[in-house]
Amino acid sequence: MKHVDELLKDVPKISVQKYTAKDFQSDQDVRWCPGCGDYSILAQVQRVLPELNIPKHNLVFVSGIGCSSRFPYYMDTYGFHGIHGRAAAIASGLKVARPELSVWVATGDGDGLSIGGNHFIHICRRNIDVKVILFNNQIYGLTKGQYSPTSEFGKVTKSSPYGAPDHPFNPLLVALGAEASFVARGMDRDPKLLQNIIRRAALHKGTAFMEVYQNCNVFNDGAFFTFTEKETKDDNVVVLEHGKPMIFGKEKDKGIKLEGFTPIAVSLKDGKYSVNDLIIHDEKDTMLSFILARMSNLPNLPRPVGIFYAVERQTYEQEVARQIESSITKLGEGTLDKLLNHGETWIIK
Amino acid sequence: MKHVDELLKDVPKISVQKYTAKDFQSDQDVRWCPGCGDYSILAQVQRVLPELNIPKHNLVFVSGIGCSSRFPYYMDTYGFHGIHGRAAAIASGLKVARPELSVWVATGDGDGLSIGGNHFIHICRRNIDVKVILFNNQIYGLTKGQYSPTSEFGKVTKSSPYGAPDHPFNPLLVALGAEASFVARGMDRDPKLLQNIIRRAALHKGTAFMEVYQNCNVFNDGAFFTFTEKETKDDNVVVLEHGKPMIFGKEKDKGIKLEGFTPIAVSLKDGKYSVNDLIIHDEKDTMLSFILARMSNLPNLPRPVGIFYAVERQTYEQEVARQIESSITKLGEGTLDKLLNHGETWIIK
Amino acid sequence: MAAKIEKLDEVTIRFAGDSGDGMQLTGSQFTNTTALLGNDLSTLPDYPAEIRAPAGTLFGVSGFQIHFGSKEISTPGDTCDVLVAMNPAALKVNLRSLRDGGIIIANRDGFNEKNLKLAEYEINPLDDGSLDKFQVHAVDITKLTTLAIQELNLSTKIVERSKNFFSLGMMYWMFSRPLDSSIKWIQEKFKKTPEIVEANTRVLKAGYNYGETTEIFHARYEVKPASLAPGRYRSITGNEATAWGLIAASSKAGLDLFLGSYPITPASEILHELSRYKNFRVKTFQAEDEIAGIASAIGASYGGSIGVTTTSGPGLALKTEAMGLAVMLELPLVIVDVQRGGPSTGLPTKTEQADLLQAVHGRNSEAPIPVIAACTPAGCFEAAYEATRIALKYMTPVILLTDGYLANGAEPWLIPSPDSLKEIPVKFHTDAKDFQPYSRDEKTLARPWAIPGTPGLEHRIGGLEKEHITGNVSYSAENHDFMVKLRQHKVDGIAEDLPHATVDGDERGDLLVVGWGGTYGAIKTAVENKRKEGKSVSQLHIKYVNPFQKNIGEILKNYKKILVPELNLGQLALLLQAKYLVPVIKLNKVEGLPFRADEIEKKIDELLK
Amino acid sequence: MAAKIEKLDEVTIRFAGDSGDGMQLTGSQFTNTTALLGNDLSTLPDYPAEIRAPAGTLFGVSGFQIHFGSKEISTPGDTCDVLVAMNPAALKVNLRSLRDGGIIIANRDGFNEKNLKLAEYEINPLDDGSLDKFQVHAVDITKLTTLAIQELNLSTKIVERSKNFFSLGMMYWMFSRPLDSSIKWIQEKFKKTPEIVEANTRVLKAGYNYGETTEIFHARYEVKPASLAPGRYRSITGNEATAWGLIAASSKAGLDLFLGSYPITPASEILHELSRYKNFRVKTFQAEDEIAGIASAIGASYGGSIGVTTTSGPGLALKTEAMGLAVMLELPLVIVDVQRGGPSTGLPTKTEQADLLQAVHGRNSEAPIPVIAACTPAGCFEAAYEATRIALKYMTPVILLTDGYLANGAEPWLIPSPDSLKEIPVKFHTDAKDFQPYSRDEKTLARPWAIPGTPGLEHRIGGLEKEHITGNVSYSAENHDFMVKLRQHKVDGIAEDLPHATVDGDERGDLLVVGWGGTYGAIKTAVENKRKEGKSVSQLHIKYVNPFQKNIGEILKNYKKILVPELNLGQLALLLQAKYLVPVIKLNKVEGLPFRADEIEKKIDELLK
Ligand SMILES: Cc1ncc(C[n+]2csc(CCOP(=O)(O)OP(=O)(O)O)c2C)c(N)n1
Ligand SMILES: Cc1ncc(C[n+]2csc(CCOP(=O)(O)OP(=O)(O)O)c2C)c(N)n1
Ligand code: SF4
Ligand code: SF4
Ligand SMILES: [Mg+2]
Ligand SMILES: [Mg+2]
Repeated sequence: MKHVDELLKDVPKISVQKYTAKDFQSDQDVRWCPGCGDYSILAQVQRVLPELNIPKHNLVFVSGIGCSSRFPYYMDTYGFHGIHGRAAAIASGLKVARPELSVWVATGDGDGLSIGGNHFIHICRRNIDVKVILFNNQIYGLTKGQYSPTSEFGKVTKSSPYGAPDHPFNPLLVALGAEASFVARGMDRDPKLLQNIIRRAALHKGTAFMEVYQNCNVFNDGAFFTFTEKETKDDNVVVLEHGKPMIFGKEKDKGIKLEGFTPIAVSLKDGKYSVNDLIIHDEKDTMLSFILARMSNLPNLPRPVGIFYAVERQTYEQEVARQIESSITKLGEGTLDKLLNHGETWIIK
Repeated sequence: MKHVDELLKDVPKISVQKYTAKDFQSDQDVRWCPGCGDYSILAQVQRVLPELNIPKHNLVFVSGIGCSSRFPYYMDTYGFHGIHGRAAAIASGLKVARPELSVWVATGDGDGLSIGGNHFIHICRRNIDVKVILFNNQIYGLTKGQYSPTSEFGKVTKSSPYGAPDHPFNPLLVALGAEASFVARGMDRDPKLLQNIIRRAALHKGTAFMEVYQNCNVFNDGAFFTFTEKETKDDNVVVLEHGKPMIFGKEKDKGIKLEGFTPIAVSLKDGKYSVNDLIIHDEKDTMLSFILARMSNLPNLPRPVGIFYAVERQTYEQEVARQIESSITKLGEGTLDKLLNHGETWIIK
Repeated sequence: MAAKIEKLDEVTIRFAGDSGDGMQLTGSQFTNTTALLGNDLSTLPDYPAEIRAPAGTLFGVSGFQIHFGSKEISTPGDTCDVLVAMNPAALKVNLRSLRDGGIIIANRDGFNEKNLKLAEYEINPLDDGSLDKFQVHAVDITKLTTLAIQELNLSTKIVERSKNFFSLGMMYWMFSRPLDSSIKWIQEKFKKTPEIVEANTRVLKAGYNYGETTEIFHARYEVKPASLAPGRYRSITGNEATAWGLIAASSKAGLDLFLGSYPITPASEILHELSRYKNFRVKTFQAEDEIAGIASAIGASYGGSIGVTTTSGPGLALKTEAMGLAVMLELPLVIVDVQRGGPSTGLPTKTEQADLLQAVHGRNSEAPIPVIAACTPAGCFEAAYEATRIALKYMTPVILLTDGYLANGAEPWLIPSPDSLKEIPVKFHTDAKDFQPYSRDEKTLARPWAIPGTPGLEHRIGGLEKEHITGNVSYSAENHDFMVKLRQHKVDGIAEDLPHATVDGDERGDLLVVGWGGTYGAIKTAVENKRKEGKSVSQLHIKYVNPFQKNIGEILKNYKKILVPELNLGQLALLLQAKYLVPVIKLNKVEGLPFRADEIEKKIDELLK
Repeated sequence: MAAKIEKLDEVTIRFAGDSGDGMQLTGSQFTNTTALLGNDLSTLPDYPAEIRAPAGTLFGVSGFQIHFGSKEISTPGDTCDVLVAMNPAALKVNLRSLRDGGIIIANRDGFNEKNLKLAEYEINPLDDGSLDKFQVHAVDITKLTTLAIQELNLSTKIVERSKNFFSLGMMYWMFSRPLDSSIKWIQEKFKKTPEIVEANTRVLKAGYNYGETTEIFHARYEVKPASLAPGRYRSITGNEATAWGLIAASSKAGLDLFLGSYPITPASEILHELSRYKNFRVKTFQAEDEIAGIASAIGASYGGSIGVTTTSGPGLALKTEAMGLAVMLELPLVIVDVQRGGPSTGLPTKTEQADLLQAVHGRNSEAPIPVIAACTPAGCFEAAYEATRIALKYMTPVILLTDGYLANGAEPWLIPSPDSLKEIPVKFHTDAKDFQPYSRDEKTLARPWAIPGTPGLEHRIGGLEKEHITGNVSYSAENHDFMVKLRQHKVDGIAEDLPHATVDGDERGDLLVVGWGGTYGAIKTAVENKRKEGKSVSQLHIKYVNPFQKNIGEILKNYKKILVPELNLGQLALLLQAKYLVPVIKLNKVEGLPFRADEIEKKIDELLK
């Protein structure tokens, strides 16, 4: 049986040139609403990709359905706009079939966590090396404004005129509960941070989950402004940096410290606490990642962003490949003759 | 519009008699394999129910498909054997429609966590007051022995002759990641503990998740023997008790202590550690519940069983009912006339 | 100086602009005012799949067509008489629907260089004579709007958003409509922002006055009220009517309504609408996916509510396994499919009729489900009501098919009196004596509905084959054969309950045009037009697609030819041929748009020449 | 003392016992040995939905029937000649399939009081004369087994589990079969537990010797080898054959095979089988559900593998939305549906043919997919191969229908030479010049397969309507109409590629029996029997259900009557009537069991009298 490489052997190999962001812009008109946060996410991906030196033709963006899921159309790579909620499953098949490709998923809070929740937790546990960007705008954009599984309790939307009765998911906790090996949170309006996350995710071997706060200026405008706007941002966001203490505030004068397992915000100004009292972020600490992820559920705390968790563990497709190789080593490459004639047969004359 | 109560008003109310376990045995032959762990789970449920004084006719058991999902047939209550993976969704609809019923789900590791994973995490986050018993035998029983999402990595089964390439779910972590308000683990072979868990779950207001280790003696015999058999049990299991230190061992001479966020097993015999060093279990401590749930993923630790987590938070159906009542208070009970004639109308003569 | 007023029987207007231009709003305001005046009318919104596609682009054009008159109106109009085009893209996309000699009202300010380029015009069509066969009025709408409210000192964004009210005002003037209903609406809608109320009201009036004062319009028109049956009316869309039909049935039956649904275009408005009626004890459960939508509805039905689930084609596909469960359980359930363009994601905001075979055949094994189709926007009320009635009477899931055109289209609706609605008697089984969950009503073959909470009736149901009478699991070969046939028989037997189908036109003749669903208006118009010409053509519109009414076969025999126009590749045609073995002629169009009457007329001509 | 040896042309034996009694194993051992002897044969396993239902109960009975002979064998046999009954329940459940005068071999030890009660016998049927019309041999199998291995000192559980080998040994003796193949199998299977090898071998021999030494059996039989075509044979079940057909196609095409699947009875064995062939680079992905199964397969196809997904009815229902996506994407994909009893969970371990309409029509909108049906267990190989070939050649999803009977049934199979298999030429598109993802091959209308990893062909596909040639998203009305019709046309066009259908029997006549799928053998036997009686009856068996082969309509015209026997309520009948407008007579049985030939014969007699 020929392997894909062989089938493509006549194709002239293009030497990997130095790409620019522009090289990743497809010829399709971008059809998001003017002002939509999706534009920034697209831009950051296009900015980071050139650094990675992955040949364009080895990149695939897979998506489901939603505004965010239009993403692949705008990337000048291979792109697959799937059906609602199934991007992770499609991407799983593709990556297992073709481990040499760099496979990315663009999904929304509805696509990825409502209808697609099951595929999402399963890709996390399997640790298939797919990079999942979840555009969290806490609303169903494409269907014009129903609440989503990340919308806050009591949110008034078209489908919840009296307020959403659902307690929302914390996407990071869901991913961690499913034992994702890479978990991060970025924001459309913090390009640098987002680029950094995308870069790290790209380099991670295994499922890399990125929640991105994304403003839907039509149906849920300002949902994250506390965390993204200049005036409020510094006091309401704490950026996680591996090995560094959790400091935040306009003046860098506040920090996060643990009381038991509960993070609390403390001032570094009044001399009661110093940097030494603060949590030192450790991307490899599973339990810390849970604590930090849960901070969004707790009052009076800044919102952590950045890379919460990043550990390496075997990927699903590596094990599949290993089994195949070891079987071939043991039994030899399968042939049609072998298949048809192995085991018990008899001859009639 | 009449409410169900009214429709049933002519039905003579049966005074709640004292039930015995036998009252909950239906007239259907139990068709599990002889020796299957399912029998014990059935027995414990039947034993606990009489204590709860819930009229039999207000109890409903809903299930999906699998050996375990045959459960409702054997209960002399209302029973609903659904389709594969959908029990949580069916039960959600039933409970929201009829909050006065006591609704239970019987599901398997395949039914509840493979095909039904999405409904499972969503019922947890919504905190619909349904009691979910997940029969975890780490195998697909009814379809004759394929590996399940809780089967250990490398497990050889009919569908994984070279070993399962998947990293398994830790069901408790999944539930906690989805913010379930009650999370427990029991075992088929520890009837007392299981009864206690069932009792507590029944009293809990909100989604109550119970993972039960269940021996499938046909396709996965002995999967949990280390934790259930007399010789090994005491040294490999630690029973969680709220407010009590985590002690285990045949001689009650070992305990669990935290090092950072990492639980370690220590001996209480050599004088190095005392009971005071041990974790005091607290069912209300979210982070502790994560730490304890994750213990199953770590080597050299006994397996915690019992109630990991139990906190009260508003249920979905309470909020739905509140919205309805408040709307009726404000607008009056809806009538057909009101419906048809509200808003803009005009008359043609 | 007032222009002269001409009388017209019917007019079709199309408002077109960017997705952000508020054309849907403008259209529905014009619709409401027109309805209040007593015209008959029919509307067709037509918008892109993008929420707010980039301004000025061809694919971002959003349109709203309204056909109204002093006579009976059955379609949104084949061609339009007036086209309001807010930019070049809107003109380009919609010009083909304007009749020769029709009026174009163009927002000249929108025809700037950038927009012309986006619309792929080399030269400004307002200037190059290419529109000579139309009456073109280029109005500086943006500028005039700005002027009208400059003293309010509002942001350009708000000014931009007001300009559709200028167009609306002009149209109100041109067709002699009063402003008050729209002004009331503005006041209500924007009551939290008085400056917007002021701005929009001023702009609306400015548009009206512009017509009144300037002389650029040669004529003004009057469309007298239609001679509609007397009574109280309201304007209603198909999705609203569907929601209301369900609530009405729930009210009549005295049961709570439970909707388990997952949003999907073009069905979402049913969810939105139902979620508002909390004081009717309607419970809406926005599920995590379509499967949970139907599964929760089945759970609610099991509990004694009227379980409903609403969706569109791709969602229906996901529900099929659970539909089979409902068949086996024999619980009442209403499944609403608002059909849209497919396959797969297809054309999500466009209309189509191609889910018929999925509805009738799309389940594993023999899983018969009655299928009902609504024919007009307001008719969705009756269809939803009837679907619910059948579901409850026969203890069966029922599929209601509507489509994107019906869902979004509006028409005046003579409000029925609550008493005129068929009774829906429902009795839960409560008698524990000899209770058998799969015993049956002799006539309907319905099994008893014994809901949890009823003492003494504890029993178990599920998706495995049921033993006749007892409902126990049964693997018996004979029982299975019997039950499969019984379930089919029960559904087939519903035909006994249905009124005979009736033909519009002669009872026999040269040609029968057979349709179903949203094509009703177009076929009706076409057949009536041809009958006026003396052609021997009649119309049969099928509301009950499964089972067919008992006399359908008889009717088909009475015509020399049978034409079946469908917005699919011939799905009703297939069912008719399979069942009645009569050859039918198919007319199929799958463009995401409703039939125009003239397309059907052309085919009729062809067949009768 | 050897009994006399009678020669027989054909025999049917049924092994029946508790689910735990190993009847499936006994049956398949007998099958293998019989196949090796050169008999033609056909088998029918029949087991309960419970894994190991409580011992002794009626619903816990597991059966295995084998029909073998020196002549061509097409069905597992209408009635059996020998019934091996390990307990009273097994006797009771299976007695009706035993012919008058047939042989019963009963395990007398199993007919104890408890078991008699469980089987609802008041008196022991072995003693009350009720079996007088049969030849009853009551053998103390349990006791004899115990004696045979008592010196090995094994647990009673192991002894219990060995007793089926005693029955097998007796049958080997009775039908003059050698023991060596089974002994070899025992040695292989239990190689890790030598004591079990020893026990089973001893018991097997004891059973054989029991026949040889005792005089209770009056006769011994010989069934000579059938005159099968010369060549190398193997015994194969339908599920194995399906798996192998897929691997063979992958091998011929030079592409990797990717299976995305979720276990479900009776399809799981295809997953099991494929998961073994790692050295063929077959990748099996046991997905979290059916949707992920097909979605992952589509992902793999997109990546250049042969994507396959396998399931049964309820699973197919779940896959329908994704099937629509595959239609829009025009990627190769093989969807295998091993049909089982429904609706809903139905009779999960039983056979049925009722997913045909779901396969053909069960998707939202117009989403045509070719459908192929396998006719015999071994025929699944060719059908799976052909399905894959078509999927690759036409860039389309293809549905392969098999059923529970074919899946579990076994027959001897003449191993094809690899060269005799049709070529499957596949070329990925690699030329970046003027690449257009939705350009088409002139003849097949297939679009190019341009897989990720190919430089310069970066492009985007998805479920929204595609523009002809470019594959860009298009909301154009005309394009949509064109594309809907083009997709239909492409699938219809596959008929050009298919061999003409051929009739078995006369080319015209009184009656044509038209079937599809697993009913092949029963219809063939019935038609041949009736032809021998001189009746004018022929057989047409349809392998390509969508599109039909081009000459089907012609063929139907040549017969006075058309009979369509189906294990459903008339699904092929519906399609034939719809398409060819010929009336057909239906013969429907939905018992979870295959047709018996005599059921069809009876109907033929009725129609031809
Ligand atoms: C099977 C199916 N169900 C429902 C839909 C309708 N639908 C499309 S996108 C969407 C949700 C979009 O929300 P999200 O994933 O948050 O994306 P966003 O538009 O907010 O970026 C829904 C419900 C669909 N296309 N297919
Ligand atoms: C839609 C659908 N897919 C697949 C199946 C087949 N199936 C039945 S039960 C089952 C898994 C059972 O495993 P689990 O839930 O762990 O239950 P257990 O039998 O082990 O108690 C599967 C795959 C089905 N019945 N329906
Ligand atoms: S609707 Fe919201 S999420 Fe969608 S494109 Fe517009 S702004 Fe972005
Ligand atoms: S197969 Fe396993 S889980 Fe199922 S009934 Fe038998 S022992 Fe229990
Ligand atoms: Mg969103
Ligand atoms: Mg299991």
